[in-house]
Amino acid sequence: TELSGDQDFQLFLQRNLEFTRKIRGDVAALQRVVCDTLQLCKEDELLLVRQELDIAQAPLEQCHRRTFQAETCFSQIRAGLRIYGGSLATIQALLPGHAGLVETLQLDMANLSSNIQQQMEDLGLATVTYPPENQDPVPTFSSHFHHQVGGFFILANFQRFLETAYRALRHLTSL
Amino acid sequence: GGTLGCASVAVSPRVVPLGSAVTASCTIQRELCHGLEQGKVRISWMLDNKLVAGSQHQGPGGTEVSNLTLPRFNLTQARLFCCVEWNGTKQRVGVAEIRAGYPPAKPLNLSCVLNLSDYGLTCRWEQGTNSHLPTSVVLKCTGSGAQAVTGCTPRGGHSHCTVPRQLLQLYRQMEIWVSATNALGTAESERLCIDPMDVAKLDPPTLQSIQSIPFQTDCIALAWDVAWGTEHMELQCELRYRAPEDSAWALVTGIIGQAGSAQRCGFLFGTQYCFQMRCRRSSATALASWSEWSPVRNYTTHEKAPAG
Amino acid sequence: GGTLGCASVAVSPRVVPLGSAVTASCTIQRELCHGLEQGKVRISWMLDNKLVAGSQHQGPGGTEVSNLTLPRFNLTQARLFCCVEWNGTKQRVGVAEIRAGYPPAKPLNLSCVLNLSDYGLTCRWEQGTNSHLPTSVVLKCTGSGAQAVTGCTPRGGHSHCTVPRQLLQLYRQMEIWVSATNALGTAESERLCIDPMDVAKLDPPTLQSIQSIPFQTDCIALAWDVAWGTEHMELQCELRYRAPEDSAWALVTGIIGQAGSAQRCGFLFGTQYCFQMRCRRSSATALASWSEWSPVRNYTTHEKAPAG
Repeated sequence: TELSGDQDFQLFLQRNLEFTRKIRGDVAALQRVVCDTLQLCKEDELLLVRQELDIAQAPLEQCHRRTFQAETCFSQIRAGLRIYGGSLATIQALLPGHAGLVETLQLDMANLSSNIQQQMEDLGLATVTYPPENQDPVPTFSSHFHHQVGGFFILANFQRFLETAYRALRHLTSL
Repeated sequence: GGTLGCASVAVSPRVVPLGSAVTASCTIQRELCHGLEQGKVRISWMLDNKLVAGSQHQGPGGTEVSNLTLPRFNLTQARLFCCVEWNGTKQRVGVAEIRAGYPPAKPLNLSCVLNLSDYGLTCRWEQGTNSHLPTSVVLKCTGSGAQAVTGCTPRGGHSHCTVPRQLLQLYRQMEIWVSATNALGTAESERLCIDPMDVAKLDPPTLQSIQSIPFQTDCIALAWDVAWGTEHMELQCELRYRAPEDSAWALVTGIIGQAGSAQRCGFLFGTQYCFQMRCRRSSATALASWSEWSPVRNYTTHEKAPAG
Repeated sequence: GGTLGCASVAVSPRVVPLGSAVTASCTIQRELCHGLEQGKVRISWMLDNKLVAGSQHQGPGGTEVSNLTLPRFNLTQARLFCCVEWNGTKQRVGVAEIRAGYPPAKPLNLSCVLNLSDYGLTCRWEQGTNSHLPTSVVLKCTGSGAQAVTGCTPRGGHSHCTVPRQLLQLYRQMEIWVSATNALGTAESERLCIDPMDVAKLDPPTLQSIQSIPFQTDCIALAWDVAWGTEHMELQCELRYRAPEDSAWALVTGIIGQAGSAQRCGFLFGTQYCFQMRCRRSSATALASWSEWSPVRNYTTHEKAPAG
């Protein structure tokens, strides 16, 4: 579908590019908290422990330039937002003092996902409606340290996910 | 309403438009009124403390009934007592509360501002004339397609309230309106169709440094920080400056907020200027308001070296 | 302890007096560490981000163990990481949190005031030096013979809190003290033994009227109301007055609050005086504090008629 000419679609992209930048800023803020309070700052110091952990990762290959497909890319972004929205519960348990920032992040992610869903419907694309409550099981860890390292990698993976999603949305502005 | 035993007072309607008619009836079941067994039952009425005359007749089953019509009820609130004569005194034996007023006025001039520190959307409106009746006012909002929910309820007769972040849909059009309801009807304001981000109230940027650019140019370099919490936004900023003796500000528009620095020429040498800056979201529609002007920052340009 | 799997870190004790020694051990069960199967296991330690050296030896069941002693631990809080070399990088595989500080200081200068509007007893104290450790502070109180209960808990590090009316024993001696507890011990303040009523903070009386007594006397009559909520109390009040040019106040003590009026002579004629009054419970011990002085009330005494 010819997208870039559509005025509403451009406004949707402008708005949600800014929204994604906001979410990335909030995730970076949480990463700084994990570094400052838990002294977990560098990924390459935690690779060994990561092998013992089962950390959710959300696929985004439909959003990469080579295999770019708008409809499935949107759906993968929404699916990923849902996975990371659920695993933020892990972060909330780790950083009780920052529950507000985590809640803001979850609200923003839910809004971004429903903004994308609304836009897909406006474009006549097929969409998935998720139940409001996220039933995915919250991951458990065999030790407090594993829980902390798990939290570190959830944020690192989510930041990478957002960078890819951001590039996909920016790519759409030029289509 | 009224006491079911000795006397029962019925009023309809209980709430009336101010100035319209009210009819009431009082039924006395003599055998249920201790002490009223003998003599004639004489029913009378008191509106709060004012005597009002009704017509009396025998009702079914030996009851005595009095009817009363108040042609133009122009009190906003009153208690209508049914009384009977007893031992030479007037006894209040039943009561009904009557209220009068107007349907709620249509709330006007609804406007909202998003507070970036807690992402609460504070909306204000004008309530219009007082309806004199208990009126419940709520702010309604709905994301497109979503079901309308109560965003917030103004406290104690105020005409503003704040929709919490949890009920907002950021970066997408929402419909927001005020609904006022009382016993005589409901009135709704115009619907505001906005993306809450478009009415975000920005704090001003902070001018960090101002320096003359060397080698005797009449140019200066400015550096600024955008307000906390707006780093992710595309901002459009304006700079204004003037020397004390200038009457008007010189205005520089179309500055990209994220750039963080800019240059400007055409300044007099050895002159003190004061500078201010303000920003707003560039993607926002006309609705978006400018931040306040930043605090003034003074700077004196360097002296021009004597030629040759 | 740290991870039960690949690495397990043990520290004792977890909370130490500042400057004392801390010993730690890290046990690596090589077969449980994916990727560590080959080569020599080299264990190292990081205190937050600072490398610290430990000694390594073979432990039971093919494990590798490293012991570490930090002779004088003078950080109030740190995370001690156990690390192993892997693919040329230092991998953090286990952690233990260490805290250091002092036992809580004895809370000092405990004083309380009863607020007569809600009969809450607000107590204040000085916390003393910071123990650097999570310290729980509670205000304890007990009526004579009764079991000690927690009266209130200061919020967010404040050193005051208010015991609600429900926990108070009025008109009887109560024991009140502050108790501070952290991992290194407990400290209690002196015990305040008071009847809450004795520390009631009274609002000042209100001077209602001041008049010269007729027939050319140099006396005046004063009338006052005691503060709302103190009508049932026996109050002992003081009056002070002075003319603008006087340097010091004249003080009248021992006035019975409930009397509501008094006379006083010795005033100059045709002179403006300003008057103030304050009260306290007469049955209260030395602890009882005076109310503030009432707002000033000015009065000009009448002129003396020319003699004969």
